[in-house]
Amino acid sequence: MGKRIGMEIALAAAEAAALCRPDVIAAYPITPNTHIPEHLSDIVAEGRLDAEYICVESEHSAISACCGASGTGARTFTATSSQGLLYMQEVLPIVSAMRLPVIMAIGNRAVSGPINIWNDHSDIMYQRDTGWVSLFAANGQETVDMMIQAFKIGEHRDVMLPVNINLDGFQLTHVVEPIFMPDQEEVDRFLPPYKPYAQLHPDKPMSMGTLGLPEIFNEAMRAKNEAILQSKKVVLDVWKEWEKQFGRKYEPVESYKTEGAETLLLTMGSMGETAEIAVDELRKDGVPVGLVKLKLWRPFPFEELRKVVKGAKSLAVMDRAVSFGGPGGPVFAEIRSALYDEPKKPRTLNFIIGLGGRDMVVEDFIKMAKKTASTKKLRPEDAYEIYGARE
Amino acid sequence: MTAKKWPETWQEVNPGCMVFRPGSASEYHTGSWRAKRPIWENEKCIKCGVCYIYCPEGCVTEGADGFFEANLDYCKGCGICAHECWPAAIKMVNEED
Amino acid sequence: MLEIRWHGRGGQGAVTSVELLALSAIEEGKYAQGFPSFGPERRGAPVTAFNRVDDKQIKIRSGIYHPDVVVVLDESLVGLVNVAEGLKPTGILIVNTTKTLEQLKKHIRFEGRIATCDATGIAWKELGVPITNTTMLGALVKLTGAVKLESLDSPIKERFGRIAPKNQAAAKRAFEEVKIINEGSK
Amino acid sequence: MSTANLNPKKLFENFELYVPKLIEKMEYFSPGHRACQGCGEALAIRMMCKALGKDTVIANATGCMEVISSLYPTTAWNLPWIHVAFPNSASVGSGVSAGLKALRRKGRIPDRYVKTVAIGGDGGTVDIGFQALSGAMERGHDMLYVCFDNEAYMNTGIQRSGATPFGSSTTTAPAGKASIGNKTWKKNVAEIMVEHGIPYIATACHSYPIDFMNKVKKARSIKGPSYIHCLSVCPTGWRSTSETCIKLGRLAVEAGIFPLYEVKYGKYKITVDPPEKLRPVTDYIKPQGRFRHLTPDQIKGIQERVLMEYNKLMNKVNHSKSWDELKAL
Repeated sequence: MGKRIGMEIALAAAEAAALCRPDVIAAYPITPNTHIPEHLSDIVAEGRLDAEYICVESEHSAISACCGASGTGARTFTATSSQGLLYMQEVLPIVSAMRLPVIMAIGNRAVSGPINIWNDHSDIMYQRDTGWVSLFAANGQETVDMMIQAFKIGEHRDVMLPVNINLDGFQLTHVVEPIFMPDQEEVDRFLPPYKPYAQLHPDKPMSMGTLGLPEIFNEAMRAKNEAILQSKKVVLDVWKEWEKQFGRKYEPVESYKTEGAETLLLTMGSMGETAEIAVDELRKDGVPVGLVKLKLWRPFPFEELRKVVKGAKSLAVMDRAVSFGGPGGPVFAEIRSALYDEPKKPRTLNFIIGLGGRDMVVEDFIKMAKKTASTKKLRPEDAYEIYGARE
Repeated sequence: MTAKKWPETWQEVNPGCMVFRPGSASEYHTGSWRAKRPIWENEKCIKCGVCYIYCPEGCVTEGADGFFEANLDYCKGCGICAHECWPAAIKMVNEED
Repeated sequence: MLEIRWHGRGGQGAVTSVELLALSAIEEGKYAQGFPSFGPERRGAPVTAFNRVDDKQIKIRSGIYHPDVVVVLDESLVGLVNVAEGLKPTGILIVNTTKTLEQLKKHIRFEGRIATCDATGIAWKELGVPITNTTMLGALVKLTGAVKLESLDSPIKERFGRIAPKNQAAAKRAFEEVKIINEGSK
Repeated sequence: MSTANLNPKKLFENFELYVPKLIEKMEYFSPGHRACQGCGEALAIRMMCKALGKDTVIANATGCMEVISSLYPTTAWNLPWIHVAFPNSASVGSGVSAGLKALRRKGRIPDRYVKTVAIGGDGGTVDIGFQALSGAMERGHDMLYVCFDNEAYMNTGIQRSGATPFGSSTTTAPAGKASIGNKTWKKNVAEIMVEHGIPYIATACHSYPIDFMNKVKKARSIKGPSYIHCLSVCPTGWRSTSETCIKLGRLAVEAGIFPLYEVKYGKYKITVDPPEKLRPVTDYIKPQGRFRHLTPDQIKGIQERVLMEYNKLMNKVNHSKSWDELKAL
């Protein structure tokens, strides 16, 4: 049986990754994810995990080494943040196009410049369209659970895609908190050994990463898109199975006190829990407010989202990144697109919050909820704001 | 097995565009690139095999009699074999001839 | 919910303190958070670290601005940073020092409860080094009841191995020796 | 078959031996690939594969060889092959090597040795892939890296790279009234690899097949990192005729421009003896359009530099000691 422990979430993430018995780990240090690979190297050094640990010279090489290792049929893991993730970017769409289920933890951090090591979601948002399955954890428990789920999702024969698990830098990575850590036997029961679709081995020579001429490129991209669309079913199945075995429920779109809510807040990542407190307080005062938490970012859960926000009058989307010169934050753009064709839909506002580690307290969420509830008419130019930016 | 030149539908594209038919490039014949082709004069040939080893296509093969010939399905007519043939047993001739 | 802010200098082990306290509370079946201030400070710089301890699940993930407890690991910080900033009037300030209330009052504008403990002296005697983080844990535990004193034992053992008994002894002495020098107005 | 004990000089100067009798018949790099007529790089790849044999995995950088060999849904490769991107064949190779090692240890693949070989062109090696190469070699993976150096970015249309020789006209360092063409001297990555302290480094050229293949075999037998820098003539980019591909490689060696040597455990050794008196560089420069614009004075400058570099190498050949010898000093 697993047990309740106190542990820094980054270390717990590493423990969870190790429970999945990866064969090859390649990572490069960058704040704030560093404790994850650091602790994995400890686990390997202690002999608790039989894996090749490659101290690569860059993130680009980390993800490249994972590609090569995954190509041989090894279960592979890496972790990074911010600039490191951007340095990987060249390779990220290739990993998914090659259908290699590399698993990556991302300790989310702002993107330079100015250089800033603190938390927001701009790093992952630059990777939105790379074809990775993308999960967002709200706390330490979800981080651990998602790490293990990710291997099962990514390696599923109907998916064969890389998966990233997003945990907020510092806000999650550096916090010690209670976590139920499954034990090896439980994880082994949940996650079978990796059976690769193809392996680089002379017994059955094959080529990976071939050249796609225009004659097949549309078809190849369609195939990749179908794969990630289809992955949603697997995500849901894996989450159901998880709930059955571990008793913790996961949904692509989680709702908190949404029943009868006229105003909804929507968050991704660790700020959801602070927002819950705001909802509690507003509800105490009789304000009909609810909260929607997005756990699955790619594939985007359009259907589930529409269902959850349907009855609300207004919806405030909390983004943690800016799409410069664009329609607001990237999550906001997605939500609006999801609702565009709906005959009955809430009015949507966008607050871009907590950039580069700017703290958000309960009162901030209350303020935003009240503003959302009281905004009756919205001029297009007021649709989004960078919340709390001093004028 | 000769496959279709292209997969017709997206469903036919292998996951990751992986290719499970090693050496299948040989389905494509590069012989059409050639303007000149090599001719062996076996009387001059000393069977050393320099033509074989220096062929970038790997299309020069040794026959049962120990003499060499180029597989014209693939020979691009680069002329290396003729140029390197020490006893000058290979000549490049125009395709039309 | 109990919210605690620790003041130390980079390298003095404030982060270890918050970890040990969180682990002790979690081991008791409570809920807890321990986290550093996420600044770019390096060894020697004044740093802060934080704890939350509660019987219920802790959801809040923002920083701590109005702590119930402030622990100061290094008395030289007292005149340097406003250690009582945001401290609730009903809260308590625990300082590692041999100074008197009057001496402290020169720098601290806080009317509530103030306690002191000669953690440096204890650490010298028990550990042979002036590292006061585990020592001050004992003082904190005594004054707040955040966890039981013996709950510190196993996290300290896990963390310090061979030298754990010395750290446990230091915590125990601080637990016994810490004294309230100002009762405050309440 | 084994060519390990053959003397390449004898083989190709006297034709005492009959090559095809000795060389692996299997074509691991199949015909039908789309390389240019007379491509020295494709030829070198073909030779390398023959020397490596079946139990090999190739990690290929983006470049000519990847493009001409892997048009989906076909592949020219009869070996397991992976291509990911341009700058990372060395790091992809690191991963392949680590993956094979882990899976073999855990009994998930057959228990036999499989060599990982990463390959790239000069751009993918000396420029954009240099960091990945340095990292992979320094980390000591069991991996051979072979750079097929045709001295410019030929895949994208003959742009200058760090391996482009001085005075060569390229599309981004063109010769003109105010320019000699490329104004920098070739970056010597083989020597940089020597300073990585790896057990085996060699230079090679497809014009000396036995020498090249022997070096590949030696590198294959070393369980650790090794590096081969193979000069590969590109008739398209060098603006030379396709049939002179082999000859140009030979001239580069005979003029001392590209000496063939190896550094095994620190000890330098010339593997193909140059002529008693080096050929003048003009013999090499003349047949190539990329040098057509050079004046006699400029060629004289090149000649001086070539001799200096050659002497620098010979100095190492004459005075270097192996690691074992150095330990015993």
